Amino acid sequence: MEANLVDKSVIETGEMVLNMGPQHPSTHGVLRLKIHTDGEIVSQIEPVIGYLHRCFEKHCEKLSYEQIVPFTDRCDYLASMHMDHAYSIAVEKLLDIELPDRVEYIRVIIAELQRIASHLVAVGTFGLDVGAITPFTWTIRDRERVLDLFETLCGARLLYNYIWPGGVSHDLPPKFIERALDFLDYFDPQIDELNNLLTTNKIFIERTADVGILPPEVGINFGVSGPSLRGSGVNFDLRKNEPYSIYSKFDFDVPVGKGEMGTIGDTWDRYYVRVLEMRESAKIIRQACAELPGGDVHAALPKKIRPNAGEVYGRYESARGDVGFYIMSNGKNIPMRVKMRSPAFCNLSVLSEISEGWMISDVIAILGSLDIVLGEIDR
Amino acid sequence: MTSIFDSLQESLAFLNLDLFMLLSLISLLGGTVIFLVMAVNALVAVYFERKVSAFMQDRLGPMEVGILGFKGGKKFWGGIGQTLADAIKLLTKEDILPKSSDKFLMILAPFIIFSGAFLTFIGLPFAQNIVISDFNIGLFYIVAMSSVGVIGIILAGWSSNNKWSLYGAMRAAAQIISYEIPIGLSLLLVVIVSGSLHLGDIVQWQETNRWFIFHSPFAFLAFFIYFISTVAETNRTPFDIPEAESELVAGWMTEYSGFRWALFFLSEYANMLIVCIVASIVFLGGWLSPLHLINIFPESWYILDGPALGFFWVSLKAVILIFVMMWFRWTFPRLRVDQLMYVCWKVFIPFALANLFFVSLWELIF
Amino acid sequence: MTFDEIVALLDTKASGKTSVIEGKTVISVSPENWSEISAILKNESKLNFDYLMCISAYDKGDNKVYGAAYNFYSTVNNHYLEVRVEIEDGISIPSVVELWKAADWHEREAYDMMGLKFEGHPDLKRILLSDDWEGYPLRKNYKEPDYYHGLPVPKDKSYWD
Amino acid sequence: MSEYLNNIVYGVKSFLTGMKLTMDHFRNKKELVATLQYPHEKWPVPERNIGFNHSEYNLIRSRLHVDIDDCIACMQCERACPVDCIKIDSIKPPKGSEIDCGMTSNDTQKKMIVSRFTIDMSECMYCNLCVFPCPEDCIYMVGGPNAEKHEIDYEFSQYKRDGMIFEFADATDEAIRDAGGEKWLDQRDVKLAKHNDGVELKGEVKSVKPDPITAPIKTDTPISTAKPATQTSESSGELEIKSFNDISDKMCRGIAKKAFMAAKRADKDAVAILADVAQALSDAGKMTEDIQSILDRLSASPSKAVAPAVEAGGDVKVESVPDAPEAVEMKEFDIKDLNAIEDKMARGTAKKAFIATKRSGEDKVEAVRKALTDAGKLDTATEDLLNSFSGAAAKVSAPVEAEKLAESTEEAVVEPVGDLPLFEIADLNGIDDKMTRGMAKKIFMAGKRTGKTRTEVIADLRAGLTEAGKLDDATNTILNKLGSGN
Repeated sequence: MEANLVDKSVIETGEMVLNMGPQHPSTHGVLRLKIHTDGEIVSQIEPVIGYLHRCFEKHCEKLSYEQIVPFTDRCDYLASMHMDHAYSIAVEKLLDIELPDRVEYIRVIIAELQRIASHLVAVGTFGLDVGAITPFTWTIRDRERVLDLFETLCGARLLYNYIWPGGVSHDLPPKFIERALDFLDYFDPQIDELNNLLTTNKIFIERTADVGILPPEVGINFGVSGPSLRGSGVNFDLRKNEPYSIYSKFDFDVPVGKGEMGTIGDTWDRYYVRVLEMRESAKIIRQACAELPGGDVHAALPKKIRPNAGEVYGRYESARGDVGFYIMSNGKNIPMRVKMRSPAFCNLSVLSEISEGWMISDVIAILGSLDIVLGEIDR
Repeated sequence: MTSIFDSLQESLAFLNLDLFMLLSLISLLGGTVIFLVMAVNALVAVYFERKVSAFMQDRLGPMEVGILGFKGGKKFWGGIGQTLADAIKLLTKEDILPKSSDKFLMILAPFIIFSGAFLTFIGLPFAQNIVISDFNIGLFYIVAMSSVGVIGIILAGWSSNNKWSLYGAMRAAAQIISYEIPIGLSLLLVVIVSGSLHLGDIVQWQETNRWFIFHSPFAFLAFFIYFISTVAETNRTPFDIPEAESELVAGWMTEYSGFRWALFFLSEYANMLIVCIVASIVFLGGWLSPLHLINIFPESWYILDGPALGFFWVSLKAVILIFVMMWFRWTFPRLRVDQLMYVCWKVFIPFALANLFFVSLWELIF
Repeated sequence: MTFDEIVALLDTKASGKTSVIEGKTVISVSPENWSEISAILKNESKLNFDYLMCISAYDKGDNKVYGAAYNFYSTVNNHYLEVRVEIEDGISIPSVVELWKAADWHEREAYDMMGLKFEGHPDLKRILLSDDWEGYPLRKNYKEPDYYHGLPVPKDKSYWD
Repeated sequence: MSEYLNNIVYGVKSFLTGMKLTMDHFRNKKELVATLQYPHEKWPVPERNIGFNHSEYNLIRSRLHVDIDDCIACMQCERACPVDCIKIDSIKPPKGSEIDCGMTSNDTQKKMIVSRFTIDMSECMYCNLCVFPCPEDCIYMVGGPNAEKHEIDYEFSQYKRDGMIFEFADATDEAIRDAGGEKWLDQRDVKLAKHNDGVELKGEVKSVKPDPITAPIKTDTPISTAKPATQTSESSGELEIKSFNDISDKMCRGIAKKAFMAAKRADKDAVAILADVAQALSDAGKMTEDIQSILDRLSASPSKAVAPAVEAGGDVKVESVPDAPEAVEMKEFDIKDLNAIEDKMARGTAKKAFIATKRSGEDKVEAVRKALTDAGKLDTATEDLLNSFSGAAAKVSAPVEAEKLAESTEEAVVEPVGDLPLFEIADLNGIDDKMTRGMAKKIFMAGKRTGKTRTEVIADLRAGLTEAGKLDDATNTILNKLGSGN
């Protein structure tokens, strides 16, 4: 659809400010968008965030390093494991601890399962945004399987506090690997089902292809990261570019948007990259499960985390994108400053750039394709 | 074909009231009947829809509010009483009117929409002789009445003084008015062939010849155009942009609550029933049994046909069509406004016009 | 490029305007030079830091010096750089929004939380907190207000102690 | 044009694929439905593959539970909690005291008494961090692998927020006091008082309560004056720690009790004990008229035992029963007073009888007593009630004497001091709260204009202030002062 749908020279139109949110079915949380519309056409968007601000960084200045982990859970509540992992990696960099292999493998398995779970929600809610309700329930049903696995792992379904600086809280429970592999076998056909129902549906393609195109340079300039950036053809994945854990050992591809249904970097690409990434994660999990070594997962857990003065910037490829933890330590057991670089924060900042000139319905679709989590944006 | 109206007139003659009293009495009875039909239809259809959606989404749907000891938790079809409970809840719910809304119009709008659906039922036959009043232009009347509701929709959206409602109303107006055209064209095809606007005659024609859907490839196509257009006219997914839940919170009924909202709901499902009954009468041979299609059955089976079971056949066909509508809804995403218009003006209307032309040729040739 | 090469190159480009914080792979820039250095970082083909990852405002603890740590990454050359701009309270840092659009919200957040002023920012206003908030919460000397819009702010848990 | 048609064909094809899928799901619902009917079926339900066997869980996140017998009060969990939802207080017995704090199940000798172990589950964020450091494994989340220690309990919803605060410590006050925890007990009492006050006024206005002190005193006085010096012998038996519970202010009560215990260990007799208590209180600067009067009463109370011998009939409780309505203002025996009777039936009978007598106009008390005895419903409580009223009737006959007695026991309550002159408005300045003061002064002026007596004005003040919910302890004391005319 072209932006110049309305010929201004013929029709006199005025601008109307539409206030979407903080309570709205498809703002994925308490996000408020001040949309300047011209009929159905959007001329400008001002995102208003902060409704979910929970002073994460202020809390961190009052809590010891161990106690911060549960709070990182609360940041990205759809990918809590990733937040724990990112924070732990940063702290380990600060302490420079060497981790046992088993811990790394467990972390990778868990992180990729979490990626699948998070992408399932992203894909399902995206379908919901464009009006397809059934895919949502199907994806949520599959996500439940992952959550059940995590529940056997650490008892919690959403906020795990499982990955700790220097290790993990528990070893894998009995039968975990078998169950994980069972889940993957069950999961592959589900992706095909999803593709048949939603991805290749004509209406869905009409709604998403060629909509909200994010050019690569714009994305990079705005600091967009993760699937949203890969959707526009940029092959930038920290697991490949800066292998942080043991990702260098595994063989997997980084899916990027190819513009199969429309232009490169359109909404459909951002959506489809996530679908493909689930398959890649499954690949990684299979490899990791195959060569999972033994050992004690608590070997490297420090008695008391008291790093030397200094600072560290840890990067991590979460389900949303490039999570960064900038930790400044002054030698106490309480960090002096913890700054979290939240990917969704940057991804959202590009919204008004790419959704101007489209219709309100498209804004919903674009917002869904950016896959924001307000808990992480507002911290 | 006699209507309920006439038969009542005869049967109540012994009261020898004067004409005005008689007519008012009869119309009172007829109105009650229609209202009951609408209410029951809404109750059943909502439960049906919930269950269909639930099973298509691997859920169970309402399971708890069983009646007559039919308690949920064990059987799939539990929760029979759910919609009844919801209806009671809606009726006893607080009725909120926004402070800065146009009170009069906001109160008026639901009744306009409701009466639109209500009036349509008058000319709608459920079987050979089960029709409140039998017009000789019944088809025309139904098409005309079924588009009265859009006035109410516009009023509702405007008087709510809510931007979302306004968007919904505008979209609804554009959508319903445009989709009137393919509907009219595809029905016109039937009229051309059967040469009558009287629904009874149309069914008569199908009885003597064959069902319209099998009349010719064009009629076959026309049926689908008609059916999809009616899906759009009843504002259901994939054409539910007026109440697009993820975009406009609830479209033009955002500000409504309680009884008025229940009226919207009632007329929405009534419209579904109407369009499906019209489709089954006009294209699917109305109260004729499918046995006629394939003549392998002995004559004696044709007892299944005829006025006695007519109501059964009509409602069966209607229910199947309604199920298909729900099936659409739980399968497809939603179209965008301009795409909706595209489908209407650039796909349906050209095809409908072509149909009209070719069917006329067909009639000339055969 | 390694850190040392970057430092060397920066010295050739703008000698004496950058300094390396000893013991760290961090470059410190004074606010008056920052706009020039940032332009070099972005546009110099060998550096080509096109990806601004994060701007972390920090408080040194003495109620005087505040700083902003810029973490850069180059998606082309795959190298990092961390630059620090430290200021006394009240002095403003030149904004880099023209070079990196990502800086827009990060600078707003730095202003919101730590009270750093960025001159040249299109509209520097609070982003996470409400516009009528007083003070900058992440400063070490920040005092929680007793009341917010007349609502008492619970400080202790005396209701169940 | 071909693209146009291709679009349509592709669209129709994709629609059919999708519809086939949904229809498959519709048909195979029996296998595919993933819902768990929560109240009817709870996980683990392996056959539907939602949830697994407990043995396969590392742990489970649910309510925190503490085996308090194993807790050695090492405070590790309290320190680990990121949200401070665990509060532990412990008391170390003094050196040389042979108090055994018990052994844990790991055969660790406990060195402390855990006087308090509260977990506020409404604040807990189930991070499980408190479980790991525990050296005795006595704090854990119930269910799952811990199921044999404590069964799963994830449904602990409450109607009140307080319900989410779980208290695990089971040390009795005596044990704590023996371990030298009086100080802790006092602090706890203060907190509790604060809490209860908060709970009591649920936004409702408290009804005017007569001072609890006044009632018993009036009934006691005659005897105490009659036989001043005979009690000390048996008093030590009479005087108990409970007796101090009448002291309204928790702090003072604590001090009093402490002094009492100290004195009791040195087994002094009642008078000496009371002297000690008074001493301790005045040291703490907590001595108020109320407490003074209570002490007086206690010094007098031992006479209870010998009272019956002197007074004809009536058993012990007769005089000692606190009878508020009578004491505050000498009111007639009213049908409302019968509401004090617990048993429904008995109350019914009593009221019937009361009404009857009202018509016939004979002695109500006797009639009711008779009716109840006939109905066999006359239990001691009712007996006391009626006795008190018979006493009341007597009093009404001779108010003057009552007044004399009242003065003779110099106790400081609002009680009949109508003769005192009306106090000055400046006397109200003692009230700190501005609003309260203003209100009080208004009421005072109103009363003054209508020329009311001191008692009436004070009554008005009480009523008015409670009306506005402003009648706090301080104001109450001031009013008492004014009432007692000093």
